Amino acid sequence: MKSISKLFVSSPHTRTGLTTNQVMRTVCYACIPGIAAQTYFFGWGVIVQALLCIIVALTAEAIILSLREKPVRATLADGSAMLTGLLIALSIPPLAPWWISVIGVSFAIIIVKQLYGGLGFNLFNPAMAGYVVLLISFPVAMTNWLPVQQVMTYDISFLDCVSSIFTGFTLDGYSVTQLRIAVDGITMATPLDHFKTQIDLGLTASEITASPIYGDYGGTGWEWVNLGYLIGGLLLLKQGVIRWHIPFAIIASLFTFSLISYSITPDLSLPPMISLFSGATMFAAFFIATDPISASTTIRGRLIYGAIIGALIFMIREWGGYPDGVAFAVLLTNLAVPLIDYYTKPAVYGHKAKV
Amino acid sequence: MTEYFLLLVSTVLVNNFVLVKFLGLCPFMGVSSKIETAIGMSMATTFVLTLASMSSYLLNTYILQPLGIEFLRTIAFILVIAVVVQFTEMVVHKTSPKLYRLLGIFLPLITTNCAVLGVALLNVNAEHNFLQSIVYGFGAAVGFSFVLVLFASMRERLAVADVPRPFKGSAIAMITAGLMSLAFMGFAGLVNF
Amino acid sequence: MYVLLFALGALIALTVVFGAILGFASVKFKVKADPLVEQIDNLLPQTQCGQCGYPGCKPYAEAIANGDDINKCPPGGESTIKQLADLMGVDAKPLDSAHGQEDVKKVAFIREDECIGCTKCIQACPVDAIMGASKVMHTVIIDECTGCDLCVEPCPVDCIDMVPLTDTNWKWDALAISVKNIN
Amino acid sequence: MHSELSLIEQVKSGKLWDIPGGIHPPERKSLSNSTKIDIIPLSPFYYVPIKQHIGNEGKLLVKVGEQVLTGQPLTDAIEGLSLPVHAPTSGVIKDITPHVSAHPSGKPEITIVIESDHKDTVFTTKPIKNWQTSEAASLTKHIQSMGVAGLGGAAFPTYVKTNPTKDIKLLIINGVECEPYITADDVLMRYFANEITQGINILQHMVQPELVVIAIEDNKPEAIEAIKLAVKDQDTIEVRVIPTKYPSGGEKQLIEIVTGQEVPSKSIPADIGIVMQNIGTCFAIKEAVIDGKALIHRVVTVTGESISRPQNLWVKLGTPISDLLTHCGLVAEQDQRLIMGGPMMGFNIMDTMMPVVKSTNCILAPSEYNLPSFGVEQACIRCSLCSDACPVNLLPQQMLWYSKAKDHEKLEEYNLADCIECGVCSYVCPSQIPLVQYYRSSKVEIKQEKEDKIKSDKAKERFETRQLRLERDKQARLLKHKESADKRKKALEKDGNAKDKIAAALARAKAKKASTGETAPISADAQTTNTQDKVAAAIARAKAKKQAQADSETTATVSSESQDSEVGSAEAVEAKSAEQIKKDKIAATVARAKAKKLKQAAENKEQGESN
Repeated sequence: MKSISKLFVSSPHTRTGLTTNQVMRTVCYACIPGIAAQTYFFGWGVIVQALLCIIVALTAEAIILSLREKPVRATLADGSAMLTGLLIALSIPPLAPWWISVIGVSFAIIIVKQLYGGLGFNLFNPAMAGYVVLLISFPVAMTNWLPVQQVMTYDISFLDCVSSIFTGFTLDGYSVTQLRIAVDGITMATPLDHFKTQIDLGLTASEITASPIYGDYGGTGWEWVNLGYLIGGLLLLKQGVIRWHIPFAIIASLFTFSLISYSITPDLSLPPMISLFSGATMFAAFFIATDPISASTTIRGRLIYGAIIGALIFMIREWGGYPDGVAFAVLLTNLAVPLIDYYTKPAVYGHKAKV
Repeated sequence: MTEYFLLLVSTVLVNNFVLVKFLGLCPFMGVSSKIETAIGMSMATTFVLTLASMSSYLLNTYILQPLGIEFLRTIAFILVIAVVVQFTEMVVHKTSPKLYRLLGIFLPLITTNCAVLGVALLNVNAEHNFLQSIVYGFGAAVGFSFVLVLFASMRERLAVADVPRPFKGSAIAMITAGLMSLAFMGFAGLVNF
Repeated sequence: MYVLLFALGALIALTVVFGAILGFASVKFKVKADPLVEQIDNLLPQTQCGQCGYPGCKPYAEAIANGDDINKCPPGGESTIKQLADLMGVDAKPLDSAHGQEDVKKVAFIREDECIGCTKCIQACPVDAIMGASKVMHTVIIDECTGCDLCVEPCPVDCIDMVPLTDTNWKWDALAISVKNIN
Repeated sequence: MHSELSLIEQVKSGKLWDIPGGIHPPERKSLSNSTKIDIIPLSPFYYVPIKQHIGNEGKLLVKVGEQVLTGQPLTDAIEGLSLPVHAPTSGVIKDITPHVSAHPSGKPEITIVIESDHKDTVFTTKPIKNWQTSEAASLTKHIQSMGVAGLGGAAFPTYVKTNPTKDIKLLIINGVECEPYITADDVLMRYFANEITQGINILQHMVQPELVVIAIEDNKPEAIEAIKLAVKDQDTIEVRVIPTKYPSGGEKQLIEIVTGQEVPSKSIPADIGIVMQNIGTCFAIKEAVIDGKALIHRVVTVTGESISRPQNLWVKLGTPISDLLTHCGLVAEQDQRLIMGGPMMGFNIMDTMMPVVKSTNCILAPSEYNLPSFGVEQACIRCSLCSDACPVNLLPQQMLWYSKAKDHEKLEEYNLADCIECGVCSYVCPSQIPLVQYYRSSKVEIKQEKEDKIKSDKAKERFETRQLRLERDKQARLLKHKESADKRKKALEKDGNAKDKIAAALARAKAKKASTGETAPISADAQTTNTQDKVAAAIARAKAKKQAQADSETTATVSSESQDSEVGSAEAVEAKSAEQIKKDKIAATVARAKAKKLKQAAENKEQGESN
């Protein structure tokens, strides 16, 4: 007979299979459809950025952990740093210079995550805080989105991307600005950016959306990217990694506000479908806002949290100074999370019925 | 009407006194460790700010300007503010001793809250009329209260977080305030006022 | 010149008006002494041991209300300091070791065969937790004893011991968790 | 709000409610429920803890060396919540000693050790055959004397529940048994449905409910069948099949499922007209009343993948677990875990000499593969799986924060006290945080804090009363002094000799100057002298002690203090009173504390050096 365990443990004596590491890894895997679509439309830069960001994230986390004298290997294995890196990589323009990624990811990991105590303690979504810092500090580089590959003048290879990210020029010596000249010789912007500038120039919505950068129901290419993230998000839902409340609330609230606005001023507002399938809407709804640490935890709280994000995205896109308000919306709502949680505590058993 | 509404939105969100104009940071850092205290402070400050911007407008328009003694503006405003604060302190002391103690030194310190004098002076600079002054003062106060309460609720969570020792306490609170300010930049351009 | 007079006049007038308002308010909103001492006293452990340098908990509470340090109470330990810090709105600081250290809870125990019945300990006990009369053996009422230590010194025959109080509540010994972590 | 009538009507309609959260862990009940209930052979020794229930232990009736018979009471119930225990078999009392208890802590408790004589001679107790016509009070007394306790897990004395002070509308019989692995109630229902029904009828007679509902989870079809058959002629008893979900078997949870009502926080079910009894308890009531048998045995499931013959057994209370494991064939793996109770709420057995008690329903020896234990605790990522699964709508993730921060105020705000410790939150936690453990320690800490608070309030009251008394005494003494002084004055005046007076005064003054206590002429000063002496003695003693400790710093402090005191006493102040003495004492205490600390420090240092 072998030994009897003398270890004192409190009940329960068992648990389910899903671990935190698996949760993080599953989220990374669920990004794959979106990444695939993004790579297809925006080139290999996406993959290069993803690798770069993940490496930076892991390095930054490892340095801070060793400074804090915490177990490095075990903590890195939880996958949270990798996920943060990946999410930032997917948010920034694929051909953004390498130092942009390094600054953004380091800020996210060091300031926003580790200074608050590491995994589980951060109040803000690290990826979005990192992104916002970049957006505010380097507005030009951060809005340098390439047009979708299919309308580009130049074909760029994997090595072109690597070269462009690290030196600023492709192997053939083109700069990113040159690459952005599309087939018809006009500098291409993202659909949301384009819409904003054109509206300011006095065009009506229907005139603007006639441009080739808008597809059937979203921006050209962007609609597929969003669809990819939607599929990935549904997979996460099915796996039980995220709950439906937050994505649903975001999409519903954004759609409702767009619809109202569109039905009142159809000439000045983005059509609701384009709103949903452009920019980072789906990415935010399923992958960013659902970050459990910085999101609300009660059921009512999650619905409120999502609804506020949706409303803020709409507000910033419609009236604000930035074309895509996703990152700001998430950060702003992160601010309110402790308050939301505080006021949406569910009624505990035995406290409802006051006889 | 729209104009006043936009002025309000602008002062609350876009030109938030704390996070964008960086006024009133002392009570923002000092009275934000508990939600209840923060709410109390918010109410006291709202009261003081609105009243102070109103009375300073009256003082400026009906006493200082007709007499041509605008150079006394700062000293006169401070006088008004001090009186309003003192008055508020007495009221709070009477009505809510608990809040009075929780606010402690910060209640009299509203006097030196630069947001208060800031509102009064900015009102003059922007040549707001009476109603605008009130809305501006009130908006500033609401913006202050809004971020103060949010900040307090976040700090309650921070209190139990595993923050590295050098960053514990005020340091991490400052960083949080910075990140809040970062988030508020999202409102930039929302209302052009 | 006139401007100067105006300015002076205006300032004086303002001061008078505002002074009147404040004067009125101070009468109207007069407040009696605040119940802070009571609240502080409620947080103190009431051992009445005097290790803080005051004769009992109430006097220390008064002293705190008047600005004394909050870290002079060893029986209360860190938790009391934390609560006091919350109440007073100041930062918690570590226990002032000049006043002793936090210790396990103890009660006095009289070795009864050695007791000569001098009643000195009875006079020393701040909470009347020792029973006995002159020339007869004394005993400690354990439930009433606060473990303040004040009876040990006066005893001429050193028959009083401070024995650690066994915890009645088992605390689900959290040790096991840390054991798990190491593995 | 529903009226009580509609409550019964609603229950009768067969409607079921749902509880929030809950989980579906693998059941693994088929391991042990396929065979009949076996009887374990007699053990050589039985260990009967005298307290096996919630409440007070009884008064011992037996002595070491005494011969006892099977079912003979070993203790007698005393005042308050109390139950007797009975001898599980006949034999000799070997010892009455602390022995490892059937408690998570394993803390030794007073246990009666019986050496079996292997005859199992029965102690005859009178059954109550005519229970239908008996008074409820006498039945209650009988059930108490037979030691019947709730066999569901908490072992709450049954006689309290059979004697409710409130009007009871609904009696729920709990046959849910929602914990994985355990099948004790399942097999009991299968093979003893009629006996259980008799027990229920006795309960009906005693409690007089309008309706009885027997709730059974739908994963026990055979048991449902058997019970339905047994109660088919009784129209006041309904069998309610409820969906399988953990923790449906919790008392409050089952009430919510069956009635849709919640037992208000800090209340008991009887407050809303409901009483709940466990299946096993019904059987024990039947045995106690109809057969006159005390509660000395119960069904225990011995199961788990490391048990070669998992089964249900009739086990005599007091049987050491090692005998059960030997009987069922434990094949231990490395670091084999043994659990008393189920995997969700049971506790691990660290000593196999732990006896089976009234609340023991299962001995579980799981394999690591089938019942993975907890790994390294990771950071909480606030995924809120726990709050989604919590059957009482708590927010475990918040409570974890505050438990770690020891913020008891917040914990109470988040209703920690309402946690039923079902373990669902820890079960679903992806970060493998032993949440329940945190809550349990916090609960105890809060309890301790409250007890301390009560104690300190009492101390405060006593202190203040004492202060008042001292003050009063002082006033009285002063008054007395004044009176006697007046008297003296008058007496002197009577003498009318002014010269004498002056001479006396001069003499007194001289005496004072000389500062010799003995010359103090008047009786009023005697006390002062006495006090002075005392103080001097105390100081001398303190000095001696301090010097003995040979600590220069401390000595310095004390001697300076004593100098002060001497100056004080030279002035022969009458008010060298209690207050002054007290101050001195306090100073002495502080000094002592300091000295102790220094000594300790020195010791530590020595140790450090010697290391």
